[in-house]
Amino acid sequence: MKGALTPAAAAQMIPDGASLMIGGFMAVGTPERMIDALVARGARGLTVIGNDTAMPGKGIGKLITAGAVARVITSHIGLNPETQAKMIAGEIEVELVPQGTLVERIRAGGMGLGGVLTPTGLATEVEDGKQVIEVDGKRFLLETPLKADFSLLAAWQADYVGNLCYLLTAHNFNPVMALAGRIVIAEPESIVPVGVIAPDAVKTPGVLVDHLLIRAS
Amino acid sequence: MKGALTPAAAAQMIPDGASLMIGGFMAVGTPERMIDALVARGARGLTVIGNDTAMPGKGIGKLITAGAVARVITSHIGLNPETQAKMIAGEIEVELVPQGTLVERIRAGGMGLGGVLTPTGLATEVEDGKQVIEVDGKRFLLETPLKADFSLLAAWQADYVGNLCYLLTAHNFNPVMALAGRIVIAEPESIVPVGVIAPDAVKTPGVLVDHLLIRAS
Amino acid sequence: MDAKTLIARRVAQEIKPGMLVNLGIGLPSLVASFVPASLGVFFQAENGVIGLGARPPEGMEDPHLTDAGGSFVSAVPGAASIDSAMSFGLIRGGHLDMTVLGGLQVDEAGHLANWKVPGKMVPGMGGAMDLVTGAARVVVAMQHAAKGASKIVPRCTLPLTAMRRVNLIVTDLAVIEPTGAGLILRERAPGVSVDDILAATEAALVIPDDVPEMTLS
Amino acid sequence: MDAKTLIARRVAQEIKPGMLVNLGIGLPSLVASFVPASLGVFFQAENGVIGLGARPPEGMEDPHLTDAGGSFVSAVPGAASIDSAMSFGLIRGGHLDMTVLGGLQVDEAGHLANWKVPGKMVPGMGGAMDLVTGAARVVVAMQHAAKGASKIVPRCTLPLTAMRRVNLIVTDLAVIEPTGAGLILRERAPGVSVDDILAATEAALVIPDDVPEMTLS
Repeated sequence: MKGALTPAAAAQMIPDGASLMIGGFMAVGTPERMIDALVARGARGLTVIGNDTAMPGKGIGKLITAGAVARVITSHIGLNPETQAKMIAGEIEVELVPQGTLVERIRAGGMGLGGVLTPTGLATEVEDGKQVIEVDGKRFLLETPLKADFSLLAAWQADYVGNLCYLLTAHNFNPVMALAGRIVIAEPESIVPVGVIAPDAVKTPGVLVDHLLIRAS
Repeated sequence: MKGALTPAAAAQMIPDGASLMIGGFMAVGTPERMIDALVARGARGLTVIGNDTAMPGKGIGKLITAGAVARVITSHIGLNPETQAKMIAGEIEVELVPQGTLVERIRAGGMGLGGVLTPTGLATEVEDGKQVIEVDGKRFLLETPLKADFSLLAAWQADYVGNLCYLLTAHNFNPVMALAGRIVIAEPESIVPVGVIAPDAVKTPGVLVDHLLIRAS
Repeated sequence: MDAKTLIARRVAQEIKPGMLVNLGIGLPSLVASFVPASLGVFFQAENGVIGLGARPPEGMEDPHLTDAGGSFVSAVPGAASIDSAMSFGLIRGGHLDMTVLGGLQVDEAGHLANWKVPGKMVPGMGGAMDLVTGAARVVVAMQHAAKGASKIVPRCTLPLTAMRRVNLIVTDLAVIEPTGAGLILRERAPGVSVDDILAATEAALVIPDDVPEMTLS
Repeated sequence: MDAKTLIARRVAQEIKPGMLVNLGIGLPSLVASFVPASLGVFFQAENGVIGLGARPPEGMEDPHLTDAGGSFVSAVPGAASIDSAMSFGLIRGGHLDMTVLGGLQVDEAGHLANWKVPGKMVPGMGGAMDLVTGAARVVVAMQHAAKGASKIVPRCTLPLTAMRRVNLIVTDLAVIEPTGAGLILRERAPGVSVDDILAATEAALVIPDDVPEMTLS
């Protein structure tokens, strides 16, 4: 862990056109201050990998509204009519991925695996254009790994070396995305001294985290 | 979770010839009372899947000494000369698997994935007889999923509904094996009321656990 | 009793003691309130909790604890937090005993379409494809017809959710079991005749000698 | 200074601030004591801890906390417990900055053999294949020769650990860097001449104009 950054400084590190993994499920467990800073900077052309695009005014929805996003890889856009409208207008490219496949593709990218062999999507539109692999007489789709330039995480607590823990349903994609971003920035609700988070309570080891956002003022 | 069993009753459930996943790394995080009961019952012909075969007198080593094991799938037998001697004598069949591949094969079995695509083992003896899959120009070994009739886990605490948590390096293979045994039996060091283990501290949800061993008398 | 309540009460009877159950958003989520706590059932929300509870007391909602529809929920004693990888590992790996989902169409092969109306509604599949592929038992809870058109059809015209045959369809008119021999009419809603059901159903139904009325305990 | 201490002290210089490092059992484990705490380095033990610490005070050993060799260890402030899936995900995914391993042979292509002597020693590969495949940097720490025979050979006669070229070889005589252009002699041990090294090495070495003596800070 390299240290704490302001949201503005973090947003400055992220160039237009970058690929971002953003934690959260319908904006629960999403780093909102980080997103606000990206909107304030006027980011453009981003690829966003996340479970969903939330709703207008929340989480990833704010990036959609701001016109910052060129492409999303996601499992669900149903609660954000703006994503749907921009998709139909050809302003945003949308790749829809089954949720369980999406999280495993991210994990595979982060853990050095060559892909995911899943039965999900077989004999549906999801199969189109993909390799089907037979293992012991059963068929599986080969889904490719995902990585990104940055992973933007929301956490409950962080300690000074970047260890993270999460609360309840705010875990979701955050622990897996911590593995798959070349640069990992975490936005914790509080930052505590080393030792406050016991080793068995750590969900994301600090060695995976490059930067923390400074506490909200 | 169905309830608590004595070690003897648990050993009685496990027939000769069964396949067992047994948690632990050199006997740290291994369910010793469960193993003692299997030895006492005179189990025979078992297939054991575990990181290693420990050493004589400890963990899986006790099953090896007792002649209970016909086959092991493991990453390391170097500290148990009895496993090596029985392998050379043709009494035990040994499948050696790289440690990171072994844990992913178990996870794939437990999580309904068709296999593991890993670079580990390419161009070594481990590649022999296996399918090589190319993804985006890189080559990966296809390693098949593992499941077993039983998973025998060691945990630190369990609660009355079977939620488990583990301490420090006694996690190792236990959380992953909890997913891949058709019947899962956990041997906790203590059993506490529901609510004592907070939701965020649970490492293995009780819905995966079929039986707990009763507390040691 | 309105149609939704009828369906939810009938589906609730499918839930057996100790099951792990996932309820889709909308109509399926109503099922929980008809399942007695004494059954020891755990409800999973795929966004990350096993042991989903009722709506929290007014003023005690926590933004870190929502269901997959984004509504505030509570957690029951013995609940466990899980990340998305574990959540979908449970689903895909067959650890989920039952999922209850809404449907747009089910056909004579028992195939479900519930995620897309090309050109009209493209919300994304979210977790539906994994749920239908992986759950031990899939129950479709839906109105028998929409805008006067039967939702039980000879062959789905909408994109499939999975190749897997669902286990049971519960509507406001009937309980129907898809089998290798076709759709078997198992039960009639109170006051509804077999002829009423045949008239409202576009698909061919197999009619046993005895088609009892639903009992709604 | 004995040979092992010399090697360990020289390897310690390869470790940079903030790195995540895995030390193999035996000789490599000696390296830790020559790395100043001020570097903020985290040592990983692949059996499940990031932040491995020194041997615990007498009488305070915990059987739940050992290193990959089974010895009692402690954990430093900021340590994190991980299970085997996460541990090898970190290794295979390139999150491990360096691994230091022993060797039986390294050849002119930079290939390492360190897990098997057919017919004599078949301990299993444990984590070695994953470590050599996945770590960002692989350092081999070994005696230059065994029983008078060079361990640096034209082509490994023992089974390979991985197809990957290791990054550095540190022996009691020399520091050698495997490259696409062969094995480059980088440094001499104190009091050892280039001719001494050539005489003790079966493999061809590339000799730069200047081959300085190791500095052991």
